[in-house]
Amino acid sequence: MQTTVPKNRRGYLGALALILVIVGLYWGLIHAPPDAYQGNAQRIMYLHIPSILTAYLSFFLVFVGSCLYLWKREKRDDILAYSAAEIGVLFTALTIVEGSIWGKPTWGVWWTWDARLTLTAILLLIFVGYLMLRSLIEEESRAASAAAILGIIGFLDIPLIHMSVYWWRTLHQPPSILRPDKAPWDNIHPAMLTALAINFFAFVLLYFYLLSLRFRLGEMTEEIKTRRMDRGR
Amino acid sequence: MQLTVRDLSKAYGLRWALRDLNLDLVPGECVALLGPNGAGKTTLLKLLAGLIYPTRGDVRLNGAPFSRTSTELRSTIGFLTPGEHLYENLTARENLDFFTALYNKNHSSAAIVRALEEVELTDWSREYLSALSSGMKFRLSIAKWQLLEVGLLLLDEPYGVLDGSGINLMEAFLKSQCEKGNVVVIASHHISRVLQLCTRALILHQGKLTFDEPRRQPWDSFERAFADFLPHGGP
Amino acid sequence: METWGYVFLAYGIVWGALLLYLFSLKRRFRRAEMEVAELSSAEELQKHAQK
Amino acid sequence: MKLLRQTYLLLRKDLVLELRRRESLLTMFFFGTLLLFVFHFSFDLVPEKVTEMAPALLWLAFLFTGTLGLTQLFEAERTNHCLDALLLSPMDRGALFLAKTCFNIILMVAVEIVVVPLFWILFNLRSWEGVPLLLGVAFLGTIGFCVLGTLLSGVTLKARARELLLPLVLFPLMVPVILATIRCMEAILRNGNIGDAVPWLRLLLGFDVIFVTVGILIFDWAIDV
Repeated sequence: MQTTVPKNRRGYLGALALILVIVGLYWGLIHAPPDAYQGNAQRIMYLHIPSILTAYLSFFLVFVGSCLYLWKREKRDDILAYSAAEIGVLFTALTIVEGSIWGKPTWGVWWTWDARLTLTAILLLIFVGYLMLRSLIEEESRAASAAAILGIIGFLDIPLIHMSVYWWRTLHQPPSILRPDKAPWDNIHPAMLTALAINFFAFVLLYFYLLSLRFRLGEMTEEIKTRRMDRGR
Repeated sequence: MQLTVRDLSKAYGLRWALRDLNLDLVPGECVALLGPNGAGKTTLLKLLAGLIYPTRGDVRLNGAPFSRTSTELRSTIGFLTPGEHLYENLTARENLDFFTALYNKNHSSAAIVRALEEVELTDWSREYLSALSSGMKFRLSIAKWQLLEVGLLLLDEPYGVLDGSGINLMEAFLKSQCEKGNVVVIASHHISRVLQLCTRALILHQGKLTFDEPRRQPWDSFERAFADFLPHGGP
Repeated sequence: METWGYVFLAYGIVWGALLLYLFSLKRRFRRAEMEVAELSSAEELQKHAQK
Repeated sequence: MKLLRQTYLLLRKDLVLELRRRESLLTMFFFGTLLLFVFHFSFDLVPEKVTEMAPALLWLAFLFTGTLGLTQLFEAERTNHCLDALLLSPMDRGALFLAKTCFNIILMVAVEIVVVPLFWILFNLRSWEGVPLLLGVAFLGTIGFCVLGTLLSGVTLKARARELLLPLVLFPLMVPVILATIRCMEAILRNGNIGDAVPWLRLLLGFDVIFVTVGILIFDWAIDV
């Protein structure tokens, strides 16, 4: 799976991501109208929804990298899984931070056991477990295989976690209007929708820019390692 | 049992344990694998046994390469290391029963008793393995591999634990294996003993195969090749 | 406006963290590039030495 | 079938070893009962609240006891490099996975069968008619726990500080099993049968089925290098 973006193309990707981010900021903060109920606090949604989806995207890439690695045993796929996991942890952690900041003005508390926040917290724990597992196994190929298996199991478990957390959530507290977990795209102001869309693409492009950078870095460290070994003999 | 190794390399972290090794073993050969500590002898044995996978190159048994699914191929490989591959809390007899069943060899109980007799462990058969000395444990693994009828036998430093009669027992066992057309590879530091036994000698140095010749009398090329490992002189 | 405070807090943390990560990535990236360059030049030297 | 024959063989070997030394069984049993007391003191349970809290207390006690079993699972294979002996043999890696999973299930079920009645006595609950169904649900939960636990126990076998790493990696993935089992148990205690917790039961069954198949297919890479 060729994701190594040559030097200049990565520059374009970075520049495009930057532009979209700025446009997204403009739309999200200024152009889009405040929400009827939550006022301006609702503008955090333009960050929250895209970063959740990016977190899911990175989990999917870890899964793809892990499967490819186990199947073909190529270092490249392992680097992809590792890079996706590293960036995935960052986005998942940010998602939780946004979620709790959004919760303060809306419900008056920093943390509610809202289905989406709980789910993101569990995702973060799985990611942390993934990175801890990788760092605690010395031998390279063994660490890669172990991480690959955890990547696959983690991904397969997400739908089950998703279901159980949502059922558990609806059991305790039926979703009310004010709750941010109602589907944001029904009866929503068109300007808000476009702001959301722009921010979403900005996040995805930024994610792939970071991923290609981290992936290239991974490849270079690998190259340095093999070169240093060969020179050693 | 025919074994071919093509430009085999194995790296641990930043260090090459084995570099571009090529080897062909034909049935009936008894190979001595010599070299200083850390030359990669155990790594090579583990690669031949399929316990670890090579970084580059491949190992083929009877033409079939090792892979995850080649479980049938594994029933022809034996790995003999002093005090290993036996369950400490099972009795000697239970160990043999377990492994013969695992390898799907339906030996009669009499055959197992006879195997124990041959290695002089009859009155220890009901003892836990932990009660046996390391020499006796090694005799038990000889009985084990005798029952499992493997085509390739790999031994890692067998001479360390055996007493006089144990060594004769083992060498008789290995000779019978070679006569049956199996391949034996012995990694050892007891050069004098292992040279008498083997039909071919390999010398490994820093992961590279520096010497590979069949045995002949007198063997001056071997003396020269092995000279730079000996402190000064030596056997 | 109290809610604007939260919005800026959220945006600040998110974009701050992302920029921080980008800079750390760039720094690691540049250091790796230097090492590759240094290694390849060392190899050239070795090749000349052997010729 | 070769897989089942080898699984039986490995399982019998593990049971013989365990019955001979009884390390895991006894420690797990006493740890289970210990947790009951600890929970009782820490929650200071009023009789009415006990039936409501009983499922969570029981199930958490079983999970922590099970984790003890998981960390000891490959102990017999670590001495004398017996794991290499198994990997060397024509053993189907899935058989090792099934055998170890069944072994840990047997241990946990043994603990559960003793601890649940003990719980009833200690907390002097009157209605005993829900107990067999409760044990049935606990069994399904135990399968899910042991399947994923054995898989991750194999994965973390060669890691440093693996006793710490295993629970950290395992418990986030256990959320569906924890929630489903406790919800089913509550339903049983409340109205004598599964009743409205049927979707949870389906989730639990789905979890077990998915990860048994995944385990058999993927355990090879976990244990082999």
